[in-house]
Amino acid sequence: MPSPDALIAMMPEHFLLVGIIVLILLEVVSLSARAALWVAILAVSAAAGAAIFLAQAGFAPSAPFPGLLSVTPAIFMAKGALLALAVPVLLMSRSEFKDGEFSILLLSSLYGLCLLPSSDSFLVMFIGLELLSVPVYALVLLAFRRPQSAEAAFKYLVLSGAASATFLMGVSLLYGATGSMNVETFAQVLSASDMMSRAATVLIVVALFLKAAIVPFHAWAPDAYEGASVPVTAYMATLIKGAVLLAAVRVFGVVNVSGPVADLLLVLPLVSIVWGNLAAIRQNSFRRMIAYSSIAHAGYLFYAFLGAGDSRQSAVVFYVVAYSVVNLLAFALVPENTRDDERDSLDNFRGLYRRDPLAAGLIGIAMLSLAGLPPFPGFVAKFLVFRNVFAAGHTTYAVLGLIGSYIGIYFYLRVLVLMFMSADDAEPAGSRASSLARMAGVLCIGATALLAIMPGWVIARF
Amino acid sequence: MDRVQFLLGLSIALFSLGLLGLVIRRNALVMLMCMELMLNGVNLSLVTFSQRHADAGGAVLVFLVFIVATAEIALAIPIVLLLVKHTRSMDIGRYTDLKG
Amino acid sequence: MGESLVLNLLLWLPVVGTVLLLVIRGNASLARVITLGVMMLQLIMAVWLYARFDAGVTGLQFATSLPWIPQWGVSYLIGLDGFNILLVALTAFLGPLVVLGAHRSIEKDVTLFHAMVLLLQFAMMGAFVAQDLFLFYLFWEAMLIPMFLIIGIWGGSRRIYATVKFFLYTAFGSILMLAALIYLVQSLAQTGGITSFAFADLYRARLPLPAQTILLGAFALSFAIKVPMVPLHTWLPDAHVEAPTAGSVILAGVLLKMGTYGFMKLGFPLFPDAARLFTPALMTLAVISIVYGACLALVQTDIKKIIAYSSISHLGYVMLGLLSLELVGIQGAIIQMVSHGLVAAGLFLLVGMIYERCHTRELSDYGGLARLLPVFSVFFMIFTLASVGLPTTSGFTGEFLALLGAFTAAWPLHVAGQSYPLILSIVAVLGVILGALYMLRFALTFLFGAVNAPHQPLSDLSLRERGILGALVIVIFALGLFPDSVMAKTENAARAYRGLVTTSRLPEQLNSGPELVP
Amino acid sequence: MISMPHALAAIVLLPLVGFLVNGVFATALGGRRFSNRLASIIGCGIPIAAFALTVNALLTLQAGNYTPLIEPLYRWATIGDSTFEIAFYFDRLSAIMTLVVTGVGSVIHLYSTGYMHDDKSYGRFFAYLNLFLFFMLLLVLGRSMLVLFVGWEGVGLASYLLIGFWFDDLANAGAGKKAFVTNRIGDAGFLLGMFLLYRACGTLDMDTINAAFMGSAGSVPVVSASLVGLLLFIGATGKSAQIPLFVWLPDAMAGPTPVSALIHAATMVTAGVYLVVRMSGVYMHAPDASQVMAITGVATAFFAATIALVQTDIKKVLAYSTVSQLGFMFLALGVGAYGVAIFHVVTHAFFKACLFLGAGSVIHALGGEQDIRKMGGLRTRIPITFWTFVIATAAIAGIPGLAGFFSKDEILWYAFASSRGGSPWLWGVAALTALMTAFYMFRLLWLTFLGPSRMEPAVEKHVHESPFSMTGVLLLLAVLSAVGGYFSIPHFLESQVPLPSIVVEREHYERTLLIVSVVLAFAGLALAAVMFGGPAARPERVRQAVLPLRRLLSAKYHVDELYDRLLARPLVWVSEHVLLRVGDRVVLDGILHGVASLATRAAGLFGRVQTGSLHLYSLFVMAGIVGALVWSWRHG
Amino acid sequence: MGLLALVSAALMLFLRQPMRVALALITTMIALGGIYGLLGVHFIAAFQVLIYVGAVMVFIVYVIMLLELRDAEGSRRFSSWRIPGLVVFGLLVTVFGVSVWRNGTGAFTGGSAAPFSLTQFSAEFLSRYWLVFELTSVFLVAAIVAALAVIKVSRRVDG
Repeated sequence: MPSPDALIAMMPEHFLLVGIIVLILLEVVSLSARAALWVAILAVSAAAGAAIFLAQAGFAPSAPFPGLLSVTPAIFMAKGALLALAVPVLLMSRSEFKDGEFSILLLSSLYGLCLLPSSDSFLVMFIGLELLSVPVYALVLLAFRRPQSAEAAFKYLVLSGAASATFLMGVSLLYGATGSMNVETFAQVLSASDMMSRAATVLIVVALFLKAAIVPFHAWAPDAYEGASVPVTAYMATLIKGAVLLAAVRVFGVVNVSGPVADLLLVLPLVSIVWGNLAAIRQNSFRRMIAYSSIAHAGYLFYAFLGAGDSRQSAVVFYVVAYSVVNLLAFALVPENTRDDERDSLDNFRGLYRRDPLAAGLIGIAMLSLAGLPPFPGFVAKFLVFRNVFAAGHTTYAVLGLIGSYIGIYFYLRVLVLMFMSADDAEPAGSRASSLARMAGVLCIGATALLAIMPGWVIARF
Repeated sequence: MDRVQFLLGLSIALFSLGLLGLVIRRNALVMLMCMELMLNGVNLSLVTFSQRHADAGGAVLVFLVFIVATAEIALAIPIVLLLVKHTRSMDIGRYTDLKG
Repeated sequence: MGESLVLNLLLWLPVVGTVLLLVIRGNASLARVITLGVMMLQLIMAVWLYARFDAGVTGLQFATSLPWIPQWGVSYLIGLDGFNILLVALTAFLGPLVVLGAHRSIEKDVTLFHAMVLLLQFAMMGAFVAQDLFLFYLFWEAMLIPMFLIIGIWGGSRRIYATVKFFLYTAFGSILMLAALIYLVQSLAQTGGITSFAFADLYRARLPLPAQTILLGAFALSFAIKVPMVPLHTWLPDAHVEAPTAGSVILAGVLLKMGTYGFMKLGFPLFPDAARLFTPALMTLAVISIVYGACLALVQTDIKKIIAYSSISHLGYVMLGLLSLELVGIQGAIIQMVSHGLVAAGLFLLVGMIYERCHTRELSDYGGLARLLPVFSVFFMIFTLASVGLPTTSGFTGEFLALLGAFTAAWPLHVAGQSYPLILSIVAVLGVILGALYMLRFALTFLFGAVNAPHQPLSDLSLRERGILGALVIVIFALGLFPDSVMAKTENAARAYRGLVTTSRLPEQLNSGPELVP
Repeated sequence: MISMPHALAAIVLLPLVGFLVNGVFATALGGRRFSNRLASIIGCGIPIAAFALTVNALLTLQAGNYTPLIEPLYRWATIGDSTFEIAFYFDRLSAIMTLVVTGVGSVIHLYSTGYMHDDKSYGRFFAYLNLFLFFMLLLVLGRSMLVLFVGWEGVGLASYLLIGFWFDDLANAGAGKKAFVTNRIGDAGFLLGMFLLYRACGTLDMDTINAAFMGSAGSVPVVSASLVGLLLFIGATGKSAQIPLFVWLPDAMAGPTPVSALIHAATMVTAGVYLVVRMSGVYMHAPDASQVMAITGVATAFFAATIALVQTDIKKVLAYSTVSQLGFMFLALGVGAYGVAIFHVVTHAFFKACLFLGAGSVIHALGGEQDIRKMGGLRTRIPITFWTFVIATAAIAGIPGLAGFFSKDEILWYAFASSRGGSPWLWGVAALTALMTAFYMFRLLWLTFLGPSRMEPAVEKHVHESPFSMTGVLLLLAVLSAVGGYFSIPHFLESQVPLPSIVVEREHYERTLLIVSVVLAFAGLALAAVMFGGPAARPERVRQAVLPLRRLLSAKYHVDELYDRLLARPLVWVSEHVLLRVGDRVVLDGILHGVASLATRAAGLFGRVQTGSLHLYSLFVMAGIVGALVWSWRHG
Repeated sequence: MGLLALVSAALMLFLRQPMRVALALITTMIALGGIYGLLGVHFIAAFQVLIYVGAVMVFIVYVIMLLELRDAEGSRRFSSWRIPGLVVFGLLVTVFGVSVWRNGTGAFTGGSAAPFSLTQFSAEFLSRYWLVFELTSVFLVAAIVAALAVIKVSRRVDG
């Protein structure tokens, strides 16, 4: 039955699975939480390393799981990059989670993440999506430092469930129209004219929009992000979004988008960009602000679909990585506070430069990068996306999108103003990010520097 | 009316009713049940098409949906309990602490 | 190869300095020494490059070209040519002066401040030496960040408003420029078949007039904000007033030149047909800037605002010279850029020095400083007169040649029956009167009359301050008296610029648009 | 005659060295005895040396049979095909001007050592004076208009600094600023004229331009000479205080008196005249511009003279007199008598310098008093000053035999008879002005020196004759005022700038006119004697009789107020209320803030949509699905 | 059978008591099970009844009974968005219906193939889809851990 190829093809997943099992065992014998964290990091690093190694080795088996799962070096690279991003998340979770469940759930979710970019069949993709999100419902309220966490989890669960149902409905209609569960059918019927397959594509896209929080399907995101704890929000804002986008890349394949779906991909992301950036202006909660920012970034990400199909994956992966790295950087260095809502409040950043110059500097870099300003990687990513949009000939939308991105600069600057320029010298005591989180920050800044200095090299790898 | 068409219509109606339930019902448990209704609607169409194409894929997906639905409920119920514990109400309309 | 290494070193030295500063952390005097050292080294290298710069060569010198993002045709391409040699020299020259000038005024977060100054220096230098549009844009935008922090952290009471306004205003222009440059590169790739961001390649792009117009509009908006041209100028007075002295000096000295440099290096040469089409409109704006800036400088009560508005006026002359497309005017514009950099820097330094002593910027709080601070007053007078454009100072060289160019270009049109450019250039000449009016009003209230200054007794300028200003004065007079050797370095660039802008680059079959400027 | 390289450059640069040395010492060692002595030596030595060098250069010129000496110094700029060369040019005209500048300059420097003796900014004063000399020499020796312009602006700067020399009083510094700005208005015209010439001739070298216009260099430039002439004349009106830009000169009397003598009487203000003569090649082809110049000149002469009639400040009378005399010079230029204008420049330099310095001596004697109503009876107290003043007054009034007589008479004659725009009515107005000149000058003489003393007792006690450094200079200048007219400058210059021909039918009026002008001079004298020689009630009666006119004159025709109302205030008002308040703050910043608040409001709206209600969120989803599906129908 | 499912589903939305809603849902599910049975996929019908009615709904009913006592107050049934909700629902059904009805493919026509049996399904499930099976197990593990984690949290909140 399973050939060695099949075994190797799922190597990253296997590492994760091993990690999950070891963690569960550890949990059962209730060994120290510290060990659990390191096991998780080890597992994730091994998985990421395996993925990257396989990508570098050019491992491309022919159909290890015919019709269900396939891998190419590019897919391995994407997996590897995203898995590597999970390391900082784990590192920064230390301060919030004292026991091992977090790691188990995170690893399970990552397992789902790994399935998405290589799924050939909607069956696998559906499992991947569910595996990605179900543990997160639990993660959202896992820290439970305030009652709103439950509210957040419930909202997330219900709308995510609705997204799953919508996705299934779309898949079902597609199945009805073509008789196949293969993801490629989506791309094939994109330009079809019959109503049912058209409805099917629209429903699938809507479901992806829902998961990625595109206006008007975004409403769960700010609430869920705010209710969750810092590492979980970081995870949701970066990896989950990235995974959903990878799924979308998988679904769209390499065809150039046209027809009604292209319209959706033009209009709704644009609305998201503007809406997200505007709504973020008045936020006073850091996580909520990032949520709106992530809505806007989801907009940019879907813009990337408009370009030539063959460069889509590298564009999306690069954007996701650039965006995630700096987002994680910001989250890693959010100063500690005993009260979660105070930690979250932007006032917590007031005068941060005086208290913790490193954190202020790195968060500042993160904010500027999120704003898409050079020379930070966010700019290259933005450039990449808009270059594709221009190349596809959607000049007006590209310009509007850029102007929308301009709106966002203001609220990112606001964070900088608070950190560096507020005269408030009364400093809350002992409020620095934990040392592990700082380590995560350092990892992220290293990655940021790499992305900033050698974007060409990195893109060539994706 | 064609049978497939009828079943498909029914499936869509169930799906839409479920979605409508999410919009208009305030009780958290009822909302969960409406989610189940949506999934049931999807299942119906999947089974129909699976039959129509004589392909096991649809049926497998239905099977997966069963499992996922169960898991979601299993996860959702404790969350609802937690919510109720805190606000002593099943009314989702009251859970609006997170906004803006 | 060895020589181009010097340019690279010149560019990257500030980054090294920043890293050093971050490593030592906290020791203020060491930070000053390191920064000053870096700046001095940079100056030495710039002088060396300037001396070695061969005026006879048309293309790039000391060039480095490395592929950077080969997928998009982006390369790390830097080099010196006649366009940037003077501005690089100016930037390097002002660097040490800024550091020295900030010696006493910055007491808070000294290390961070110097790190920001170094980064700013890096970005400005980079924008000047970049010969690749992507690289240029990178530096162009990167400049905003340290400046944002410099104004925002060490600025005056309304610093946050000012710095956010500065940032958002300039960023708005940049975002449109980004759109335009992507479009430009795309269309070059589609029509010309080369994917490249190198200026030299982009100069070959052929675009139909509507496209040129829109793209020029986007570039011009970005550059005009930076210059700034009326009506896009309102960020400048606020930024200047709130910025610390060093910030003002850099802003006026170098940053504003970015706008005019952009027009000269990119805006007009990239879209020559649109540029010629819009010459009357842009000239109008330039002249409005001259007059408007002067009028507003006349009624300001804040001494920094006077200089700020005077900058608007002075850069109007630069635009006028560039738009004249006469060699004389172009050369004048280049000299005027440098001259304004020196003069405005000097004035801001002087204002900073007096502000350190008196802690007020209200003009009415001062009077009779010539009695109290003779040396200060002498310097002040020299810079004022240079700003007025008195002969023998650099201000005269720039203004005179720019106006001469504008006039020379406008006269034949007038003879041909099109008098509008001539009227504009006459108004610009009349702007010279306003220049004298506001600067002398400033000097009158400031230096003369009954002695009136808060915080008496005042100590006159220290040796350090005299040194800073003396260096500037020497260069100002050198440019005023002996501009020839300087202009020889830029002559080829001026020719190249004129050649690029006057040659139509419409797609082949449409190559018969009306020639607006002979 | 000593031949040396860069002789002309040495003339020009010597004062610059003086300025630098004095400037550095004055500021570095401010006020010490030693520095004062050094300042005197350098300050006076340099102009004298320059004078000597000039004489030497003149001898060289003479030896070279008056072929102009051209001495390139360096190349200022080369741009494309055009070069801007810094070169000096020495011909008869420059020689005269340079001699006047360095000569009168030297004596005034000497005078200043006495006059400024007790001033605490002694060194600074000499530094400025040397600076002035430097620029003035640059102006008269420059070959290119560019160099001329450098000097032109430079003397303006020196004038600005010297008018505001006692800057503790804001009014003095304000007067300096006014002078500078008014000059700048003229300079704008100058610049435009220069641009036009550059465009037309491709060079700024004045000899080349003249040659081009005279047609000796092949083709005549394709540009209207009148336009160029007018533009340059605008420049000249600024520098030489003609209508409409004369307003700065009376105010410029705020400077120390030697400054008034040197800059605002003898040299700088005649730069406009020099410019026109220098560009005579253009003006000869610009009848319209010449016409304008003549009319402006005569009008200025007339109006300034009327104002001078009623001034009570000793220096103001002289200032308006200067304006008036400059008007005469422009009248001469307007009718093409360039040499005559220069002749008047020279004689005027002598007698007006003498007058100013005499006035300075009076002021010095009276401890700063300048109001002639508070003088009188000084004849015996300061005799040398008195007698020199008498000679100079007689000279300016046109008493025969003295310098002013010759030059003024020639101007009147050419105004009447020149074939280039001379006309009887020009002569009429000019003659009337000459009468007034004689009258107000003798009025001044009478009120100051003759009659009973009206001095305040405290002042009267201290009245003393000035030191020799001052009186000696006065004597020298008085001699020059007396004999200066016997050297016929028009004749000397004729080979370079020919005099206009005389309209034939007016030729025989020459003797008549000569007599008329002599009569006029004496009539003025007599009138003044009658009015002010008798009891004080007599002028009072006249005053009452023409009260409205007198008021108008005292107020200087309200020109200052007019300019203030018409130009200065509207400019400030528009800048302040329209451009700053409305333009910058309301419109531009308003739009900006409007956009910003729009964004904030939109943000608020989006925030309100996010009510936290899961039902609403679901509704969004539902509506979104509907919308997306409907949208997908669009593609048929 | 279909109509029964539809009616009881509609009823779900309008019944006040959660318990009755649950009963309506059970009715719907059983009706669907019947439909599956009629379609010939008996094993899915069985699963439907076993998993949904037997497990999920029992769980829900249990919770309802648990909470019914505390949630005694007559809270309102409908959210404030019922009117727009209904309107959009109408639109949704219309749009959906039209989309599906007016399709051009032959999805609905043509004779139905032979219904496949449980053995057939099982064979395929374990051969072609064995990976899905494996993944499902991973999913179940994750779900169990998640549920346990949530329960642990609620226990912690209690204690």
